[in-house]
Amino acid sequence: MIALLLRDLRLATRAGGGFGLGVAFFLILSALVPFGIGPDRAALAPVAPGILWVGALLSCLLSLDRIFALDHEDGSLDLLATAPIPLEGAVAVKALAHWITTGLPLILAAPVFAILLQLPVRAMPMLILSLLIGTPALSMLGAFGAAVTVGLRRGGLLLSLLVLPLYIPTLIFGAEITRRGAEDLPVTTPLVFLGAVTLMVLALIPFAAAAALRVNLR
Amino acid sequence: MIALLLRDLRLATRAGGGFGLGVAFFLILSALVPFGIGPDRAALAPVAPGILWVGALLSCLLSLDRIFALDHEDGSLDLLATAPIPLEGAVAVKALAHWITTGLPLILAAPVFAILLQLPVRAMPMLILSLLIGTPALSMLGAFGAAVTVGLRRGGLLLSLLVLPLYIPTLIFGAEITRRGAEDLPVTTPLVFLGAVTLMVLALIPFAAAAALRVNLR
Amino acid sequence: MSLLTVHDLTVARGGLRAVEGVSFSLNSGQALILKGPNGIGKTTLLRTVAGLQRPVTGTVAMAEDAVAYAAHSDGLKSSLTARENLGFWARVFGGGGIDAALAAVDLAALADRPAGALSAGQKRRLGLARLIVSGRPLWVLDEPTVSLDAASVARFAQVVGTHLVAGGAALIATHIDLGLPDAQMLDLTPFRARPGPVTRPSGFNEAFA
Amino acid sequence: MSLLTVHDLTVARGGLRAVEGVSFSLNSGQALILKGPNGIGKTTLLRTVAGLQRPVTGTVAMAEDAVAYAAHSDGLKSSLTARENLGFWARVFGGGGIDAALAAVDLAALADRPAGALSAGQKRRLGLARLIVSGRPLWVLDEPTVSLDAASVARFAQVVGTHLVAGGAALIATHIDLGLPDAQMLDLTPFRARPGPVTRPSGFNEAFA
Amino acid sequence: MIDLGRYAGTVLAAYGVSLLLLAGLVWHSVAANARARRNLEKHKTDA
Amino acid sequence: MSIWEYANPAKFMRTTDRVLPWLVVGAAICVTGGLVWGFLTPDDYRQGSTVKIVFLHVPAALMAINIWVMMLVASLIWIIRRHHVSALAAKAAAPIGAVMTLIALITGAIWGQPMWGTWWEWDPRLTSFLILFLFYVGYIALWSAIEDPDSAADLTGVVCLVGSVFALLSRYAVLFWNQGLHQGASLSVQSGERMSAVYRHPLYLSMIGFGLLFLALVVIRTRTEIRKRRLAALQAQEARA
Ligand code: HEM
Ligand SMILES: Nc1ncnc2c1ncn2[C@@H]1O[C@H](COP(=O)(O)OP(=O)(O)OP(=O)(O)O)[C@@H](O)[C@H]1O
Ligand SMILES: Nc1ncnc2c1ncn2[C@@H]1O[C@H](COP(=O)(O)OP(=O)(O)OP(=O)(O)O)[C@@H](O)[C@H]1O
Ligand SMILES: [Mg+2]
Ligand SMILES: [Mg+2]
Repeated sequence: MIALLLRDLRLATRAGGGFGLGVAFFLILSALVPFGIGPDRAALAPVAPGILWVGALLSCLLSLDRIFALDHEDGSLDLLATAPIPLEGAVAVKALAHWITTGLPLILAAPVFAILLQLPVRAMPMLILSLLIGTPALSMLGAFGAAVTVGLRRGGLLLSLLVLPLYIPTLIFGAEITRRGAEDLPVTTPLVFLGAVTLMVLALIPFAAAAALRVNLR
Repeated sequence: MIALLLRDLRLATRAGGGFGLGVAFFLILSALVPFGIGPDRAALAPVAPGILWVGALLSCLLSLDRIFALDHEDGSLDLLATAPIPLEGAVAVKALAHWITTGLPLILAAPVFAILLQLPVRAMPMLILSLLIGTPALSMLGAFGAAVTVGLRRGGLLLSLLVLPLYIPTLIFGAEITRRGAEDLPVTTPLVFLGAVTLMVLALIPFAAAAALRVNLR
Repeated sequence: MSLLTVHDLTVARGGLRAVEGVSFSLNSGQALILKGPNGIGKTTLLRTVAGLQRPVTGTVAMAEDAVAYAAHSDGLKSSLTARENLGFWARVFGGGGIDAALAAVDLAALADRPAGALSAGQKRRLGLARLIVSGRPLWVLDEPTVSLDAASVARFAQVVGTHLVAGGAALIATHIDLGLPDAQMLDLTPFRARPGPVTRPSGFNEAFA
Repeated sequence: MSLLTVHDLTVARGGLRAVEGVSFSLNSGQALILKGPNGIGKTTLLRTVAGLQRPVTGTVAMAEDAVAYAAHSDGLKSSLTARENLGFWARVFGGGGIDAALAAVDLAALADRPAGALSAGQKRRLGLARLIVSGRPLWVLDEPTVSLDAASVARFAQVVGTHLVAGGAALIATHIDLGLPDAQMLDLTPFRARPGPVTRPSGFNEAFA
Repeated sequence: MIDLGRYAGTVLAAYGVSLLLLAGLVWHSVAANARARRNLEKHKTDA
Repeated sequence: MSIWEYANPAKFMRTTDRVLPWLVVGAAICVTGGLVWGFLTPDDYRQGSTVKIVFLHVPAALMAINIWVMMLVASLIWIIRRHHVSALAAKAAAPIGAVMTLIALITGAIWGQPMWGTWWEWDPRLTSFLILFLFYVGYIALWSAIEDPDSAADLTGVVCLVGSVFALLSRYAVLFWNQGLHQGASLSVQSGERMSAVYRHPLYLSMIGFGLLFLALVVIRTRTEIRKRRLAALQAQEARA
């Protein structure tokens, strides 16, 4: 399992591995939105928490198909399924690797984008906290979608279509936390809910994803 | 050329062709943004033009890799390059097919999403007009990006990074037209600029895209 | 000691049964070669034995975690070196002896070359080295000598021979002669599934036919 | 009448020259078969003749729009039927005679089956039918008989024969015997590019070598 | 004719769109069914 | 005889051959009857003639949810018992459910214009329906994207299961996010107080009609799927032979 994690991280950081592309997409998006909405601080600040969360979600989404597609093409997935590690574990590890290469850089870079979008500084801790709790669920749900669509040619858009509705609870609570942070309101309730969603996803989805993978390997 | 157009359209509407997935993505995005920003009409209406345009742009982006990748994989692109039609023409026709299968449904569906995002009804004509003028440029620029990245495995995210900056002028003018439409301001100036950008793109980019394709076929 | 016992096995692909009623058993030190025309179901049978798909009827009995499977694609990452690729699989399977395995397939000199820069035959040999480091007793190989030249085929036979002597077993599907003199041969042609009504459909295609 | 004249041609792949100094010419009614070991540069040469890449040195002289190229992938869309696929290419190349072409490769019965539901050999035959409807005089074929069984290879020879009699020409790379008795043969082995300094590098790899 | 008052447009639009959607769904179901039956029968007479 | 026998396609075809005409006639009568009766009801003192929309809106909304539940049950039957017809029934039901959701959304939106002065409001119930629509679209897209029918049935089944959990979860998330202005269920326990019999009876008829219409359509569409499968299966066998 650790070997798998290390390999995935190493692959991501090698040339062509796509490390950092998610952050780059996030950057471009944060730069585009002001062009669309207009540079006005009064217009940007109230929507910044929502845009930041939607942006995090989209840039996570765009790298999802890498989770299994490459391993499927070169046959590694078949071999992993016959290896002495449970497929559920392999799924969880690959989702973790995805989070480390996509979610974590996003969280580290988020303050920069928050400044671009005029998010008040006092909201920063809550933005980071909510991303920290929420993004693991995004990666895991994405791994599920990737497992379902792994054999399909050009499954990319279909993957988005399947996964986005599943992201809604996380998005709602995450953006709510950030918004409340910006307005100095109490955040306990949404934080608890967000944590509950993430815990449930992390506990149950690996089994669904492994089942989908087994079907696709058949 | 007409044969090529008809074939691409027919392929898109066959099972698995991905027709309508762009619209579906647009729908999901318009549904997600309020979850991020909050349900409040006062918060949504002012950012609706920008969000709608960014959404149109992203859903166009996600289907770009289909323009050439499938034809490259099954060898059709090699054959098209040796066929008695200029490669520039083939590129233009494929961009046109992309626009008909992605841009046009988007424009037809845009009023629905505008309602979801609480765009004032009086802004509708300008939204549609700006999309009508702007989206052909998106498809053509996308064809260029797709031509540059055609041979690469998992070029998807790289494609986005290449193309997004090229989309900025269209985005700025398009969103500005819609916003002015919502506030009943005169729209002539941005309309002229948007039209000029589109005309320039349509006139010049096919040559650049064809050149990129030739390099990738070598 | 029987490493693998297959009894009355029926396997299906795409909702249609491919071969029906196959039985054989494989003891330590034995190799069995599956023959048969294109499309009869060799690959399907091997995937079933490897546990990647379920049998329609019949049983596959073997010790847990005994099988190492090698198919057409070798599961190599082109940006990792030969040694890194092998090291990863060794760790996953809990095996070892990477250098010995590289030497056995004559890739020691190329150990630090990225797998993407290996020729087709060298990639194939690296795939075989993975079997060695897996430490699994039962090798299930699908056309292992594709794109190997004559010298490499001979080396392959030698690797399999060593494995058998060490108490392993091998189940191999192939169209060509592998140079394994002691191997038994099983022709699947007589087991081709007969069309017609079935008591237990293998999938949609048979349920609705 | 010479349909194709190749003079002192050098072609390169991945920045390294593959074959050097090849010359031949092909008249109407002639077929030329290229032979040579794996990786010598047959595919590269054919792509250069088809105009898909530029020669490093030398010239390829032929009439404009004379060449129809067929490679490993047939450019078929699996969701379109055989007839629709062929119709598309006929319209692009301005040719016709779709039904005759389907009959020539014995696919008339399967004309309305989606190409994705054809077997590998049938797909290959559909790819050859495309050559017929293209109406081009010079056929450039890269291993055209891959995955064809013996009967289909014979039919392929017959199709090429008809094309030659009708005044066409064919340039074919292959490893196996095609059953074209009148074809000339060109072995590329003597033209393998020699390493060493060159007057005109074919790309970065050689410019910095 | 019944009088729908000032909401006539609203009510008629709601009924119109809904009935159109339902009709489309029914038509699609029936047409696809007929097509499937025809294809199956054609295949049987061919074989 | 157990209910599982209907998983046998031939048996299913034979039985539905007999039942289908009755379903079609019943659906036609009840839908037409309910809608015409509803259309002829007197205006509400508050909502005016727009109250007539309820006879489309509520049955469609009800069916939209129930069809998803039926798909969930059918998917579970497929996953657990491998009954091929039930997988196809789930596939056949999805477009009907999507259309019902769409009708509820559209009639609601049209209704909202005079009542709330807006086409769309991010009210929890409305939002939940939008999310339900997204799930339908994704489910249908997944069916059409996978070529192998066994895998398609398995994968859509898993997606239906996970989707159901998340549809519920989204409902709570949305409720937390925004408290709405949509009316509550008025046909429940104290129905008499909240909706007079003038409206209640045609509404019941319309609801029965929509239910029968769904049954008729799902049977027809399942039969279509069975026929398509049969043709594909015969072709696959010939191709193999
Ligand atoms: C646009 C989206 C709308 C959606 C998705 C929607 C959804 C629903 C649903 C699911 C029900 C069934 C409630 C139940 O019986 O438990 C319902 C009932 C109802 N809706 Fe809507 N609705 C929408 C808009 C509206 C609007 C704008 C109005 C009018 C002001 C309205 C009025 C009603 C009424 C009167 C009922 C009947 C409630 C009852 O008595 O059961 N709805 N709606
Ligand atoms: N994805 C698929 N869907 C439907 N049928 C398939 C699929 N893959 C293979 N088949 C069919 O299943 C049968 C068995 O295939 P299998 O790959 O097991 O044959 P094989 O004996 O390995 O052939 P080969 O010698 O060519 O490798 C073949 O008739 C093939 O046409
Ligand atoms: N994408 C590539 N990048 C770099 N080198 C390549 C690439 N593709 C092929 N080559 C090299 O170019 C040389 C010529 O390849 P080519 O495909 O023309 O050979 P071939 O004669 O057609 O071989 P075969 O008989 O196997 O088809 C080979 O040595 C090969 O290793
Ligand atoms: Mg095989
Ligand atoms: Mg070649």
